[in-house]
Amino acid sequence: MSIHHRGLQLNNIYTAYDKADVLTDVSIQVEPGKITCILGSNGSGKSTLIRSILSLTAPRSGNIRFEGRDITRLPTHLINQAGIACIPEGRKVFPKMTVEENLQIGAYRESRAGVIRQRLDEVYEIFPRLKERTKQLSGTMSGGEQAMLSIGRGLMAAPKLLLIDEPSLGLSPLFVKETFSVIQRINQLGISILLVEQNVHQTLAVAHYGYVLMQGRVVASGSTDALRNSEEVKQAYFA
Amino acid sequence: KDTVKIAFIGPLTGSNSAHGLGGRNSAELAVKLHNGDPKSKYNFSLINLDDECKPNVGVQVATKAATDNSIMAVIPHYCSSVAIATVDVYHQFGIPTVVWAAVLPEIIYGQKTKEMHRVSATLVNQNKVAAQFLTGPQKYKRWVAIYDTTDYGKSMFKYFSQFLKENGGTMLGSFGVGADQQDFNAELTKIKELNPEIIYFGGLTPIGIRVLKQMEKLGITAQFQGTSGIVGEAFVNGAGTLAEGTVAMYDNPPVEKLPGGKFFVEKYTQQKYNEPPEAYGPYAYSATTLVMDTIEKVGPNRKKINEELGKVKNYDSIVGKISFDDYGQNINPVTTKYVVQDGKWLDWNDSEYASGKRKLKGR
Amino acid sequence: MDLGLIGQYVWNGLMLGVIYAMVAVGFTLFFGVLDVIKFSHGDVLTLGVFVGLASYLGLHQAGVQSPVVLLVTVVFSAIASMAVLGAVIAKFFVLPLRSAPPFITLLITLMIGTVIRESIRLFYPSGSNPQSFPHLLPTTSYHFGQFILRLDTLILILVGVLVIYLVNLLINRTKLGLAIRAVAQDGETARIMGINFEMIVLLTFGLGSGLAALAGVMNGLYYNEVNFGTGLMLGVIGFSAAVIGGLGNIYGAILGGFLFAALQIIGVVALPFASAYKDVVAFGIVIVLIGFKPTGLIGEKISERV
Amino acid sequence: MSSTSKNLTLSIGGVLLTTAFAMRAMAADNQWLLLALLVGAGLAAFAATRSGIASRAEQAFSSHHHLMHGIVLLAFLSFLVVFHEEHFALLMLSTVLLYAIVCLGLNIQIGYCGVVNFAGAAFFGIGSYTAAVLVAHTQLPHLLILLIGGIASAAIGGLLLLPVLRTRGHYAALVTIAFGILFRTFLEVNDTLGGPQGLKVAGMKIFGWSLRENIELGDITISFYANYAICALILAALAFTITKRLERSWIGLSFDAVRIDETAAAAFGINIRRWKITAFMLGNGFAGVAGAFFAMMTGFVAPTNFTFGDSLILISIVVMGGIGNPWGILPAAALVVLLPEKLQAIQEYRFLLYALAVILILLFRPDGLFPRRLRSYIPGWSSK
Amino acid sequence: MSASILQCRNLTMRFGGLTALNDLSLDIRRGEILGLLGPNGSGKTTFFNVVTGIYTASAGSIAFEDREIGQLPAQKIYRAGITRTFQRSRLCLPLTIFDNIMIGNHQHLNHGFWFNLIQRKKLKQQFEENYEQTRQLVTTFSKSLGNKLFDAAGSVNMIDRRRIEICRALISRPRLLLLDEPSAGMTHEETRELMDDILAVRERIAGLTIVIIEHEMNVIERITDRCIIFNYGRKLCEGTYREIAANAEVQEAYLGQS
Ligand SMILES: Nc1ncnc2c1ncn2[C@@H]1O[C@H](COP(=O)(O)OP(=O)(O)OP(=O)(O)O)[C@@H](O)[C@H]1O
Ligand SMILES: Nc1ncnc2c1ncn2[C@@H]1O[C@H](COP(=O)(O)OP(=O)(O)OP(=O)(O)O)[C@@H](O)[C@H]1O
Ligand SMILES: CC(C)C[C@H](N)C(=O)O
Ligand SMILES: [Mg+2]
Ligand SMILES: [Mg+2]
Repeated sequence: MSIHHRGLQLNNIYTAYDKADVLTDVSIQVEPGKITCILGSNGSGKSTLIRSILSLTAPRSGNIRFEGRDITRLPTHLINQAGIACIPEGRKVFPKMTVEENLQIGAYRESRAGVIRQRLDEVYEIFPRLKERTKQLSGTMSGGEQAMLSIGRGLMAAPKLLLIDEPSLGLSPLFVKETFSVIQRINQLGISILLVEQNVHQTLAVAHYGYVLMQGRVVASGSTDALRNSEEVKQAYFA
Repeated sequence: KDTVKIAFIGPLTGSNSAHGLGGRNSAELAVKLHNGDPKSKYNFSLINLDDECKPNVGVQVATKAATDNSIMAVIPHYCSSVAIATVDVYHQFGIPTVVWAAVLPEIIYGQKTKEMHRVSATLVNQNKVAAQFLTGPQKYKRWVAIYDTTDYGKSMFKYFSQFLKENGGTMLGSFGVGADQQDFNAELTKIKELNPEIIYFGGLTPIGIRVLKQMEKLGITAQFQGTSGIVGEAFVNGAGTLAEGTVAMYDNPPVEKLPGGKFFVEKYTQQKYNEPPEAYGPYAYSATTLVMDTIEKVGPNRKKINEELGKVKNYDSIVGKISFDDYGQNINPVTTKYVVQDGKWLDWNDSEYASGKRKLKGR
Repeated sequence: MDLGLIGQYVWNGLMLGVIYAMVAVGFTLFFGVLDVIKFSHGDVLTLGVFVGLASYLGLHQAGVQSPVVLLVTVVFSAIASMAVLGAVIAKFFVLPLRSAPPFITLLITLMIGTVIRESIRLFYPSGSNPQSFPHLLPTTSYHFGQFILRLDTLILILVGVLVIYLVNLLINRTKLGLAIRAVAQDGETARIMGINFEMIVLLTFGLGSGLAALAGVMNGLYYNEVNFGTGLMLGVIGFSAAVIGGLGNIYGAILGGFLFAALQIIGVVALPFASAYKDVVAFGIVIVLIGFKPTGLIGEKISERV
Repeated sequence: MSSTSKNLTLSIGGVLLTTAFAMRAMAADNQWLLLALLVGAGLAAFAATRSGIASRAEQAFSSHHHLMHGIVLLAFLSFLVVFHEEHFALLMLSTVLLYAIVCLGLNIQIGYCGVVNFAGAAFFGIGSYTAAVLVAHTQLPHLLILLIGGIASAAIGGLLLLPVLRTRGHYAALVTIAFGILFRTFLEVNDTLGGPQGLKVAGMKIFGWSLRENIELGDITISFYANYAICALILAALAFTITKRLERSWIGLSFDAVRIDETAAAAFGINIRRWKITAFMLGNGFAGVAGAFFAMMTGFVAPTNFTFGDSLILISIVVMGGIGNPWGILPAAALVVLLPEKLQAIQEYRFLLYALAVILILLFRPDGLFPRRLRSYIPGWSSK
Repeated sequence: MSASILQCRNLTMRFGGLTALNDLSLDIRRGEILGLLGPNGSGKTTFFNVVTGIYTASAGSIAFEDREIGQLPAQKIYRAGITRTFQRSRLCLPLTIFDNIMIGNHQHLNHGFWFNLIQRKKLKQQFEENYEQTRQLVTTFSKSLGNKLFDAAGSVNMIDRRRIEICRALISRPRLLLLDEPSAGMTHEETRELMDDILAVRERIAGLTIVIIEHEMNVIERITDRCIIFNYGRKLCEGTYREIAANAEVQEAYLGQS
């Protein structure tokens, strides 16, 4: 394991809320330019993992490195500054802002108006529905529409690494497919992705590498092909 | 020596606290001087209580003092609204009381009690003097009144309008205002329309200053006339140059002119208090010495103190002779006319206004 | 009634309205960014004036005469010190209690207000007395019949309007404004988006408190008097104005401020012999209005989604 | 000793200790002693919480509630016995109890139903003024006047119902803030109710027994305030029982549902208006009754009793006690009423210190002294 | 009694310029499990909101058991026998699980002052009855949850919260139950469990009609008797799962298998 790994590395992470331990000795790597996925049932600690990376719930011990730099417990906004964006669980759009304002916030670190404009156009191209609704307050949109907005907002940051927590939640089948293809497209633009999902089939279809989390521990990992046939995955999902 | 407790009550917090603290310091000074005297029989300890100039708080602390059997007498209240509310308490518990500053007549004359006494004046006389003086030698005719709606302001206004009528002046209009109101522009604009020669203000220092300042803004040039509630350094400090020429009546000559004035000022300054004694400091001082001397005489017994206080005639104090009438009111205070000249309250008769060198507005 | 006098009433109302609006904008900002009501706002205002006054007296003692220098010092010392104080309050008393029930913040800021107020009274030299605030603006006056237009009032009104306009631009047109609103709606997600949450909160509290200080100094320059209780009623009125206008909305705060001033003035004009009832009337109308417009005059229009 | 009886002992010990402490503090004249007592109490409370003793005691308290209520009552009575001669201490005790009643009402409104009320002092004042007027101008029995005080307060509060029902959050707060200020200003400018001067009120009489007379038992003179204190205690106990039973009932559940999520509550057939009205009226009624009693006890009412500042003090009692927990109200009311009073010794500095003390308490216990616990309908009940 | 339990005629719901339901007419049959499908933003949740009285339709009528309910407020509709779960969980987290479920049983609880304050014995009895009933209901979903009824609702995990929500909707023995994406955020396994629970409940409560919004096709296939597809606030088509899955329009607009 080299110190100068260019992607994201989590080494022996322990995280807990108040008293309850959630993550135990989790080590994970996200290879640059690849899609890495985390599978696991409800409450297995997937979202907590993402919160740990973002210092929202800082790990008790262990360390996290991004492009060789230690980012453990760095204030959240600085982690974003380092090039890690996130599409959080439950969309978390800003309800009293318009669609366009939400997208602008996604590009908060970018100050060049032209670049922001260009990214907006890109997002609108991927999600025409958003373009129809630029002035709608996002709190009044349907669940699925908010999901699109949340993904769009994540893209606006043009990050090096994008953390995505259950993007397909509440989306129609058609849209789930689209979302996964969008994820693939983003990845092809060179953005590394850490994808947390319950939708095993489609996730394994797009990801390169995966980990299986069970009660806060990594119980299996490997290339997606290997995982598809692994006992742990079957146990976790198809028992 | 035995130690005897007496209580001082006044507004120690809130917007009238300047006067309350001045009074308290003066009372403390009296106690200190007394205790320093080797000939005295008792050592006194002063319990200071805060009535916040709120009647309800006043009743509470009055109860506290009156029901504490170790406290022999109370020297209470600057604010009339508080004093009038507490009379029943003092009466009920039979505690000897010498009011140091509240001036509402009813505090003493409302009902006849053994307990209530007052060294300060009532507000009746000062309004009589004011009406006579301003309609007479000063020849003002048309008044407008602003008064705060506490009983102090209302009562002031009541007596002044009564005496004004007797003396042939007219009241064009009157405005009751809140005791902590900030903006008087609306009232003053109205007053401007009424165009009076002189404005009667019945209230305390804080809003007196505000009214005066806002008058100037609106270009109202009428003469400003206050009551004893604004006599004090606080008023001239707050109003600055605008205070010039303000007249007000107050029931005492300036400290220096008081029989014991020099002595008081000297001792007060020695103590390096943070606050000046303000207008009623000497009264607080005198009330305290009166209480202490009475106790020296008859011992710490509430009944006897009450009896003895009832008999006070021609007691020598720094504010002059003190004599109580049947009700317990000091009959000696003489109303003095005051005017502000160059940032100082002066006895009218010593001022350049009296000599004719300066003139009141519109005269 | 004389036209000049009507003009005078309107003019007085404008001045009052500007001051109320500035205080209300502060309330709206705090509410906007953290959904809290900071009840120490009025007292921060008072402290601001006292700092300004103290620096005036200091310079004056040192022999500075130029009114411009004095004015600039007074204004900036007041604004800067209160901005810092606002940020300090946010950092040590508001942020740490973010997860506690909102009442707690209310109560604690209320107590901070009391501490400030009492400290002024106790520790400013003869602080329990009203203090004279200097004239620093030109007092030339122009007479139009009964209407007197004083230059200082004109300047104050213009400055007030300008400042409110700038704050409005800041909130609605700049990235900082966007960040403030984002933090207001969802602090955690705002952080994920790369917004320095704490910094934004402190900035907003600094801004609002600075604004209060400015309103206080303007109040002082207008009335030429300050006392330790100056901010108390201004705080309550500012809060009422912000709410009646519609919280979190700057236009609402402005509207509320002017509405309140108008109600008070109309109260006196319409009730000539019962002018003491003007606040009863003003607050009564506020209650009725809020009954008809439950989310303020310029209220949020979105219905909640389920 | 079994763990439950051990906890029970803890609980009883806690109550007794608190009582003893309150007595000592009440009697303390010396400011240093007082300071030491306060600091000591703070440390003890801190230690008890940290070590978990407090929560165990609380547990036992709620499962043996009959016994514990009796003990608390006894504690109060012992207070009466010890201070039977001390007018002022008894007056303070009664004041604390009356404030507690008002706060129980506020607790129903704010803590249970989520109807904010920043005009507690105004509703208290309506009761007081009603009593003042009725005592002076009618021959109505005074007990009835207490009741009418409550009804008047609830009825005048009824005028606010429309805006209160239509608004939420800070907007609702404004309604009551505006009302509180309006009420106070109205009293000050209005002459028929005594203006800023206020009104005098005759003492209370119950069935011909005047509460304003000392009781002489042989050599012992019992302060007449003991009469008031006992009546206040009865009223407070009544208010307390009502509040507690409300919480432990379907009504309390409806209140909670309305407070936490109006939309969801409505979707399950809960009539939001009905419960908000109930809570608002009931709470104001409590304040009115307490106010009427207060007027007859102190013999004097004035607008300055009922300012916005006083309303905030009432709310601060509810908040400091722990929103939604009636038990928290007693110690908080005692603290809030007695602390400034006891600090008279330091005179002009007392508000400063009082405010600082509250800030410290809130910083260390942001959920109040005794945070509310989960509901149990039948205390001590467990499923078989 | 007609065969349909709920009839909507020409329902329209507008939000400002946006028409979320557009002249929608549909029937729900007594006792069926109906799947409500459609692209995101097609108006499914809005339909629930209108039926349960959270929004009032801009136009059109709704009849429940032959009685017009279109203008009734939410609480009356609930009393008429329609309950629901929410797309985003809306439990009262600070309250106990039992309390949350009792909120759903509001109409069967005695709210009189006399009863609640004075007749504590009777209250206890009613409490115990309800406790028993709740425990039984919850236990059909999860045994462990049944033993935690007096824990805070906030202390349990997502799937249990969903279960609580469904119990809250069921405790009052409604005749029409509306479920808005009950499986969102669950694994297949958990979803299956939950659906088994729902089917079991339907067995127990005879005549219960269920409408379920779902994006998970295997769930729909397994448990629904019939489906209605929404698109742009209109009914695109209806039929059994097999029928609609074969419909070309549905495939294009919703399933995305072209
Ligand atoms: N704020 C919190 N406080 C206490 N415990 C928490 C908190 N958030 C999550 N947990 C607990 O931590 C564990 C892991 O939760 P986490 O949200 O990371 O799971 P997840 O894998 O993302 O599940 P899901 O698929 O439901 O999103 C769960 O048992 C959960 O109850
Ligand atoms: N309160 C509201 N104000 C404005 N628009 C609204 C409101 N509620 C819903 N809408 C709009 O109505 C449309 C239908 O929304 P609805 O929530 O019913 O969709 P849905 O079918 O449930 O979608 P999803 O599957 O994504 O949950 C959406 O475009 C949404 O933005
Ligand atoms: C001039 C002051 C002594 C008047 C005093 N405040 C009173 O109310 O009587
Ligand atoms: Mg998760
Ligand atoms: Mg939906």
